[in-house]
Amino acid sequence: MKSTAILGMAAVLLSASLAGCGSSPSTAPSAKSIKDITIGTLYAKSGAFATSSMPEYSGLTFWASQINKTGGVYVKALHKKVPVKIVAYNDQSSATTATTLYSQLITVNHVNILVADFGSVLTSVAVPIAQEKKMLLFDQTGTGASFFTPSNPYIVLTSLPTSGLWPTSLAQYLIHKGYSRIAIVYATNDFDQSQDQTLVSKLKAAHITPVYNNGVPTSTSSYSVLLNNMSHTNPQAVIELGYPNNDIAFLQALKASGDHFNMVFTIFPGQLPQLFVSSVGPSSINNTYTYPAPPLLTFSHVNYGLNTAQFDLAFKKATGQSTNFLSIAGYNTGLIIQKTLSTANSLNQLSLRHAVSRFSGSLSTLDGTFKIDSKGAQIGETLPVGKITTNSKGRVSVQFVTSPNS
Amino acid sequence: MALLHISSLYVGYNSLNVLTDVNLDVEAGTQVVLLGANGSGKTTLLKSLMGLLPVHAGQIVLDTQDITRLGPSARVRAGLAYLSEIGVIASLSVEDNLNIGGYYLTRTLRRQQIRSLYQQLPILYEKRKNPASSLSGGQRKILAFAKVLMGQPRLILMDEPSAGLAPVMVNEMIQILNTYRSHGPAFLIAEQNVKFLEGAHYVYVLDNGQIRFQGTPQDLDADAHIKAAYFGLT
Amino acid sequence: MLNTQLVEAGKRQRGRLLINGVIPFLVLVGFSLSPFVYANQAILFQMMAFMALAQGVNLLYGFTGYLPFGYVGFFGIGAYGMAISIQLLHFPGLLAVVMGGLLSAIIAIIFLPLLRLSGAYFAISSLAAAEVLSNVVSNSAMIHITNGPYGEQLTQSYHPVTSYVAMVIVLVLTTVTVIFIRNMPFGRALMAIREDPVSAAMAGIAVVRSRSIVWLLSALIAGLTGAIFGWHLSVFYPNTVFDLNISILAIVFTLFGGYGTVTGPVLGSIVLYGLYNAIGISDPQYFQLIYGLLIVALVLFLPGGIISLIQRRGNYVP
Amino acid sequence: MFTYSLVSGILFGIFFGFMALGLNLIFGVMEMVNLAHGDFVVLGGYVAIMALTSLHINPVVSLVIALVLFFLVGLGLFFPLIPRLSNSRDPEMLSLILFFGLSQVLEALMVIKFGVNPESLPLSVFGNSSWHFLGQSYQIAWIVTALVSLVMITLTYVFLYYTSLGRAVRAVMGNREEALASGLPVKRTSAIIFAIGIGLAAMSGVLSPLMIGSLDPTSGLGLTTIAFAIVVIGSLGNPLGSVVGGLVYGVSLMLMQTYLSSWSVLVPYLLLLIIVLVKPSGLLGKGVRHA
Repeated sequence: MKSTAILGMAAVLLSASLAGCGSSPSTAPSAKSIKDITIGTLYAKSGAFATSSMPEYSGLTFWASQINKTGGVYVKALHKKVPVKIVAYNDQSSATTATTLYSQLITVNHVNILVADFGSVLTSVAVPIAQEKKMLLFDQTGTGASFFTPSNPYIVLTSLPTSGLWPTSLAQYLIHKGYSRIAIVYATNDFDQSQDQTLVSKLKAAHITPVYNNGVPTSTSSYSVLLNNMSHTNPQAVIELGYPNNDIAFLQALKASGDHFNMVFTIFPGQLPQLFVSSVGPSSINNTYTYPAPPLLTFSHVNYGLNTAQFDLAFKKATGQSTNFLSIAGYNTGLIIQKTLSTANSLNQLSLRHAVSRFSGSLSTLDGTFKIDSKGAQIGETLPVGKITTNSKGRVSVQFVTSPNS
Repeated sequence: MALLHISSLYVGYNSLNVLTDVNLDVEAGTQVVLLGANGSGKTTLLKSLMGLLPVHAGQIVLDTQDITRLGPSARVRAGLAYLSEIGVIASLSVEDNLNIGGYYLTRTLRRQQIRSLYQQLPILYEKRKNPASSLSGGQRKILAFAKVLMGQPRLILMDEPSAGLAPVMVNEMIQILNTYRSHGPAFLIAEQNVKFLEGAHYVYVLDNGQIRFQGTPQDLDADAHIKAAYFGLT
Repeated sequence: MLNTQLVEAGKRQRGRLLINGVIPFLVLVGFSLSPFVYANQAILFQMMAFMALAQGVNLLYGFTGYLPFGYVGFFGIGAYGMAISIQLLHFPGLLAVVMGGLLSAIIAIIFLPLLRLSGAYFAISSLAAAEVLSNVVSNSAMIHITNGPYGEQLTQSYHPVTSYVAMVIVLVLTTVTVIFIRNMPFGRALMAIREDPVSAAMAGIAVVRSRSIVWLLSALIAGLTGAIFGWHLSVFYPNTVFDLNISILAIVFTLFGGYGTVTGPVLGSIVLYGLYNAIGISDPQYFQLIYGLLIVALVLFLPGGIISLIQRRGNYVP
Repeated sequence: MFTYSLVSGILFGIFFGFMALGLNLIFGVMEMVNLAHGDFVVLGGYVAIMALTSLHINPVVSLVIALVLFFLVGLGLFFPLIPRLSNSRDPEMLSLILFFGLSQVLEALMVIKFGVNPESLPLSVFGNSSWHFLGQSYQIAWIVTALVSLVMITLTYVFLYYTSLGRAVRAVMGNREEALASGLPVKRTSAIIFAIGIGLAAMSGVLSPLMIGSLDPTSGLGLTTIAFAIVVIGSLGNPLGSVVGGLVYGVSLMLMQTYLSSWSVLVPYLLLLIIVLVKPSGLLGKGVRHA
């Protein structure tokens, strides 16, 4: 009869472990009794996305601490300022874990606002859950075009344009320069491959066919042979679309090869310049092209929240970290939430969504002009093309070659 | 005092005893044969003497030194050598096998030994660069024998030297053994082939993990009961 | 005299089967009722999925000695088989799940030759096979079938309640399968093979066929689980369903609980997955470290898992 | 294009042969797959990166530091873990699981200590000159890496075939039981080979950022799989086999990148599967079930 004892033990453990997973379900808060606004989000402290997720999360928590210093966020539905409370879990870059955690935020913590983790992979699993539970998902940087469908009102992209829009400025610049020999290597993930598709179709519309256009696995870490193959096509412009690791490996191989091209383009030096300076050295990104993102890209006209210089100063003072694009993206998400709460007439998720549509196009933050289409996809905040200059001390500056406000 | 003195030895796997209360002596320079059928415990006894199996109880003394708890390499250094049924390392060359046999000798002594063994067993010299796996069954036994001789042991434990050999080869093996009788190491030979009794100084009969008989080969010859019971000899 | 002994033995046999039956019953009741008590169904759902996967690993490793590091390959194929059935063939969800399981079993047939390998060779080759499957599925060349790197979007078929119920059913069926195999002559034959394949073959046991059956069964379990998992997520990338950590967790749960038993994987999944969510959520920085150390300690001091603590005293554990 | 792919494939292959050498030795002597092999490679890489960035120590010096340091780490790990494992019921399987646990521990520790960002060494660390061969130029870092790898493989070969301890190592590889019966110090030999294997893994790790771009704490398992594939392609326990395996891997990878780039990630896995399934007995007799 020992076995019955084991099974009993198992049952106890099951209930104990579930109890450990969070506080017991409380009833949904009524608007009157709200003492704070809870914002539920996830971050990745380890794994593939940690590099990007952590600064984004710092940006959001920085926003929350700033707003709480002023007595909280103004909630129009309550006609008063209410403190903000962030409920956050670590998903370790695993989409599987993220699923349970998004569900935890909605069903157990009953957060008022749901914010996705960094990037498409960790955002993807939140899309159907949010839709099913009728929670508006503040998608920060999950740019996958397929998330945005006319039938789903429960998503809004806050801090980046959808990935298909990114290459607009790049294609424009290449066509403008009259480059006819263009070599492209892209990593075969949805972020990079969709950019490749857009870029190639835009070039083809201008009657330019790339002389080299090949996909490589996202795990590729040695680009020397690829680069050699590309250089055999005598390209004027060499474009590498990848994740930060790909860009690092590519730039390193490029520097070692001693090859020179009129133009070399990679995506992430514009977003994470410090990572590139420390891992491959300032000289390897010198004179290359990128999409400069805030803080390299600053907007003269900011009508909501801190501007880049103010943010840089305050963020450094509060967290000790230096500003990068993702901390600005996280902060920007906070601003969008702030604006939403001060616009919406009720805390109902659909009325939050309507509020976002209402101020779309009129809000200029340090991340650019916030503008969404009817599906919730970001079509503002577009990124220009810029040329990087570095000095030997690792200071990065950028010269725009397309208009930042296009 | 005997060279090897075993007293009330119990050996087995897990908690099960395979050998019970084994007492056995080998005098220096003698050939002792351990007779027994398959599964009687011969290999178990030799392995435990070599330190390859843990001893449950009892004592093994080699020339006043208690070796009961020593590992195999310490026993080799104490003067034991074990010729297993396989006997050689097939992937290594003939010369490497000899070198393995003389692992604990000085470099000069090792070379000297190899040279003298090549003189006694020229077939090994011919094949010295070949892997042991390329040798015939009989040649392998010769190599295995040379390998244990390399370390200049005082006592050689032989596990079924006749196993897998053609009768002609068995006779040759016995002849080689005879050349070493009385002016070399002592031998403890585990066998079921009674041919090995020829030239032996003393015999033990092992059955079901226990010593059933001990005496000279002549004593065994005289004991019709044992012969009939264990060897079907009449 | 002999007759009474036989009757006694028969009684004991029936008693044991009864105890065995308690487990799937508890699983069924537990997971059917807990959504009413506990709101986060996603945790309950994933606990079931991992329990089913752990039983699949248990079936393969516990009864045949093959440790499948690449077990997630079948899981991912199941998810994609389901998604393809919905997207291209417009099947309803449940039928698509069955298709996922079947596709997984077909892939298992293709990889049958892996069973010729032993030990580490099998473990690492199965990992390589899973990598191949994952990379083929996500390659741009497959874009018209699997949507390549863009992943699958099944929001039109998203059905959290039905998929939850389907998971309960598959988990219960899996548990019953393991009980049957363990208590039938087939299971004893498997154990004999695991202990000493050569003697088992000489005793007339069809070694290759028995192993192949278990291999297909465990692939089917992983395929069905993956299919339901994918359905429950309804949006996933190749990385999501071919995540190596899924195999790793299933293996760790099985080893922790105790392989070769029915209770072991159940217990392992509840305790470790529960801990993973209780500790892991708040501070998983150290969680990988803890379960890494746990594995090392387990191998050195308790290779039979926690179940062996009870078995050690001669108690019968289902 | 073909020449460049081929030559760089060879340079890469020599490095990867060296990278797999430690796994090969440990596998051959102890019949245990060190699943944490790749993590030791990554640790070696971190040693080089830390030494260069914070202490300005050239990677050439780090090679020696890594070898000695991780030789000691290997010894420190051997005695509490391996003898206990060897006495267990199923050492081969249990060791696989144990090293898997160790790999998780190392990965977690690396995340805690070094963070999750990819780290790298500048390719210019050995100067900016390049090597011209058949009309193409190759960076000096690759040449240095390939040369160091060749030297280490040769030294290992000399150790195995021309020293007494090396002979004992080959005896243990050939037949562990018989080596024990011959009175060889099997445990001590195993301990030394285990320590050398881990030392060599870390040593190859020092050079790895130059060959594979950048490292992060999760790079380990992928490297272990590649190393295992190389060991299986070549032959067990023979350092020259590692070179052959490494060359097959390096050249196929580079040719695949040139002609079928999006499938290149499959190279090590396909090579492994093809070898184990098509020619199981010839190359790896030990890996096959005999019933």
